[in-house]
Amino acid sequence: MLTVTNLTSERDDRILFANLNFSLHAGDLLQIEGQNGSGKTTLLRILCGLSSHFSGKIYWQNQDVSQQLPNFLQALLYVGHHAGIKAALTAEENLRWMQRLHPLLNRCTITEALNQVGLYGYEDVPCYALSAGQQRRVSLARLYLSSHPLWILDEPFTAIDKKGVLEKEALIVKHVQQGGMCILTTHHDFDLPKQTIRRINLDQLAHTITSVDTTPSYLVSV
Amino acid sequence: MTPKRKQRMTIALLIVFGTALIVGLVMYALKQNINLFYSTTQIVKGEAPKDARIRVGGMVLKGSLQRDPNSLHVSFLVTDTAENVKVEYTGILPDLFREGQGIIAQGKLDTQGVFQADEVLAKHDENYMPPEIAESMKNAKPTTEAKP
Amino acid sequence: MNIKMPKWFYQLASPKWSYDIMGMLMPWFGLAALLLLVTGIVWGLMFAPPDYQQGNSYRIIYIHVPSAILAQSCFMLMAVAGIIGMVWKMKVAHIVAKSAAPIGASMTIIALSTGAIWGKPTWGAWWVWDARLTSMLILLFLYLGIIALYSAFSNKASGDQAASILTLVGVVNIPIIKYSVEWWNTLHQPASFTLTKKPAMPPEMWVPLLIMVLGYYCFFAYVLMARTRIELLEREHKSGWVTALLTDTP
Amino acid sequence: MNFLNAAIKRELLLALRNRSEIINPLAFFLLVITLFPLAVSPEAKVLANIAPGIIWVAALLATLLSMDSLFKNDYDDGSLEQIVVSPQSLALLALGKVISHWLSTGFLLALLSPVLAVMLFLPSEAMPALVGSLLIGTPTLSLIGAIGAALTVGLRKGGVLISLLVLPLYIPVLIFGAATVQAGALNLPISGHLALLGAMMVFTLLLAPFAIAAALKLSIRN
Repeated sequence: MLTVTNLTSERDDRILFANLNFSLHAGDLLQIEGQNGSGKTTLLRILCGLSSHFSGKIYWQNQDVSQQLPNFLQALLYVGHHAGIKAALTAEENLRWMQRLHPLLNRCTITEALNQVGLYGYEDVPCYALSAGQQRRVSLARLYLSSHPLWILDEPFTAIDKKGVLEKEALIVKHVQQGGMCILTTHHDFDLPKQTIRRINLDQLAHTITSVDTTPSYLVSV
Repeated sequence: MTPKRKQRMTIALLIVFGTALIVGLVMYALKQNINLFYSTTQIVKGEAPKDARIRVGGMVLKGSLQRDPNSLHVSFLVTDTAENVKVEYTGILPDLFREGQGIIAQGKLDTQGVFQADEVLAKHDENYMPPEIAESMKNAKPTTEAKP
Repeated sequence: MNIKMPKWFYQLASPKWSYDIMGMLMPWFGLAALLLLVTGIVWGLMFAPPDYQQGNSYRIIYIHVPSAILAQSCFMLMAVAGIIGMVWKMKVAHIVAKSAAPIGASMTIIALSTGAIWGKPTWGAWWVWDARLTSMLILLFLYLGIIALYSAFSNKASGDQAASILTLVGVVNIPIIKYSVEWWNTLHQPASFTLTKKPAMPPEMWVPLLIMVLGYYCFFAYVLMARTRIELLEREHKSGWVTALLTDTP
Repeated sequence: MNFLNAAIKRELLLALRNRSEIINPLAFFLLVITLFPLAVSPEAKVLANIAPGIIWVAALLATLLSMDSLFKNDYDDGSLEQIVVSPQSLALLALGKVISHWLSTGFLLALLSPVLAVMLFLPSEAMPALVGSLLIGTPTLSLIGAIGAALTVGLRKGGVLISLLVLPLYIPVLIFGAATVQAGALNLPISGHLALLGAMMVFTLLLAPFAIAAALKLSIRN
């Protein structure tokens, strides 16, 4: 479904990764690993069309993404570092706006989603009055609402307590088992069959690459 | 891809409609005299507002320049060859100011229909020529016009 | 948008090819500029007859008019380069636009200052808030804004695109600015040269002016290519052809 | 169009929750006008003469002042990213933001202007011209300003740069806006002036949303 060929990214004269190739099918989970500054976030942003610092091609359903951007964005749910949550609005107002933006946030009602993330009773509290963890939950309530086939999550478990992490992991596993795709940056181990989990370690990539011209294309093993 | 085509249609329609609106508004505006520039004929006819700072343009009529020997006060007639308007001004005139030359004066009309200028600018045109040619042309065509 | 262009157009997109082509053309433009400018300036300042009204002071026209023409042509060039860069993702076009901006700004400054020097004896004022002068001043501000925008982005490709957007917005606005200030106040004379009308000057006055304008264009092309080549080297410093170039030439 | 509506509503709601954004430009407008009688001359005749220009310059600067924050918050908290990764049109959202920005600045400035006109002894005949020119002229200012704001939103020191980019483009609006009020004060017809201001508004309304969207994408992908 999602295929990436010869993806190379260079930032401020430093090559983050080069000639990255992988493809992701329904029911696959892709974990991006690496140290801070290894380019994890950049890679996710490139995939979402949020960064132009790359060369190479990205295909969605065998078509170049740049040729059919609206189609691709229709299928994509992205949760980044910055959640896109307005502090002055309540949890419900925030999620209602998200639904406006993404028509596929339609799996359940907002109240149900807020219940799921443990924010029952906080619907009408402005987000600036919530703790960092609670704000993160508001943003992750989208996962419960979402029926997007492709999830791209950047460090989804930061600022969330242990119980919350377990719940989100279960949710991601369920999403993948139901035929969804998920790309995320985290070191957690997921309770999924081995063949459906792929890993890309950007540190290893960076070490094996000396120059763009000489390196043969690097294929990620299953 | 119907929604996409529909969106494109809407944008195209909006652009056509908007352009028509712009053209209409500009055409309407052009019909109004909005830069407060009046010819001497318009002023004589009384089309120019009193008490408003307006501009008058035209040629300085030959032989109409009168300088006050004790001050910088000058008066002259400005013409568009059909009608004349008297202009009064106190101050230093630009070098290019001379009889027969095109000028623009800014100021107000007083109750007697005399233009009280607070600024006189010599308008020099895009014609340049050597003095000999100008001389010969002047001899050939003795008019108020210095322009060949 | 996908419009098929002739082959040379795509070759232009290659930094190496354009670097080489410009290197070949540069000396010719430099020579032409030198010849034309020297001829024009000597002819215009020493041999052209004085004006019947303004005497010798009109001679500043030989500096003033070409720089004013160039200032505007340069902006148009930047807008066209911006469109090409945005539509066909051509890096070289952006680099040309970026290299042209400071030249255009300098030309505008020359036009404004020579205009002021000329204005004092003829109009009686160094500066008047007239249509032409004001719109040239605004053009200078636009140039400065574009140059500032280029340097504000640490990422050069982003700076290119941002400046292209601003250039296009500016170019759309220039007729409006001109129109608005024209209605607002007018003093400056109409254009000395138009394509449709015979020049309103005798040949012994306009021929040197024409030579000066052509000389300015050649000079502009020369400086533009020199600047573009340096910028190309800087941006491509890691690519093979620049390394080869630097190691080949002792 | 539904989306445009929702975007305007959301922005207005945000402005209402954060009232300083509404009050600051108005207070600035009032203060700048107050400076002139103190600095130039308290004489009624002098003030009446320069009032059209002063009020218009002050309105222009007040609009410019509020421009910096137009996209800044959305950029910082990730809201802009969410819009770019959504299938909704960025141009339409930008238009919505500009419309609500205008409602909370230019529109209110126009409503406030008669009070200032009285303070500056502007003849009462000029009131319709003043309010009318501000109502038709300030949307153009908001639209053009938004292009500058979008171009500089990702830059650390964008604030000063906006003025440099935007002020030259503001000049036609200023010329015709102030000329309308001057004509009104002299009891001359103002319909021609208003028609020109209207033409400029329609023109920017057609083109600016696309320029803003392109600039925003560029700033995000940088």
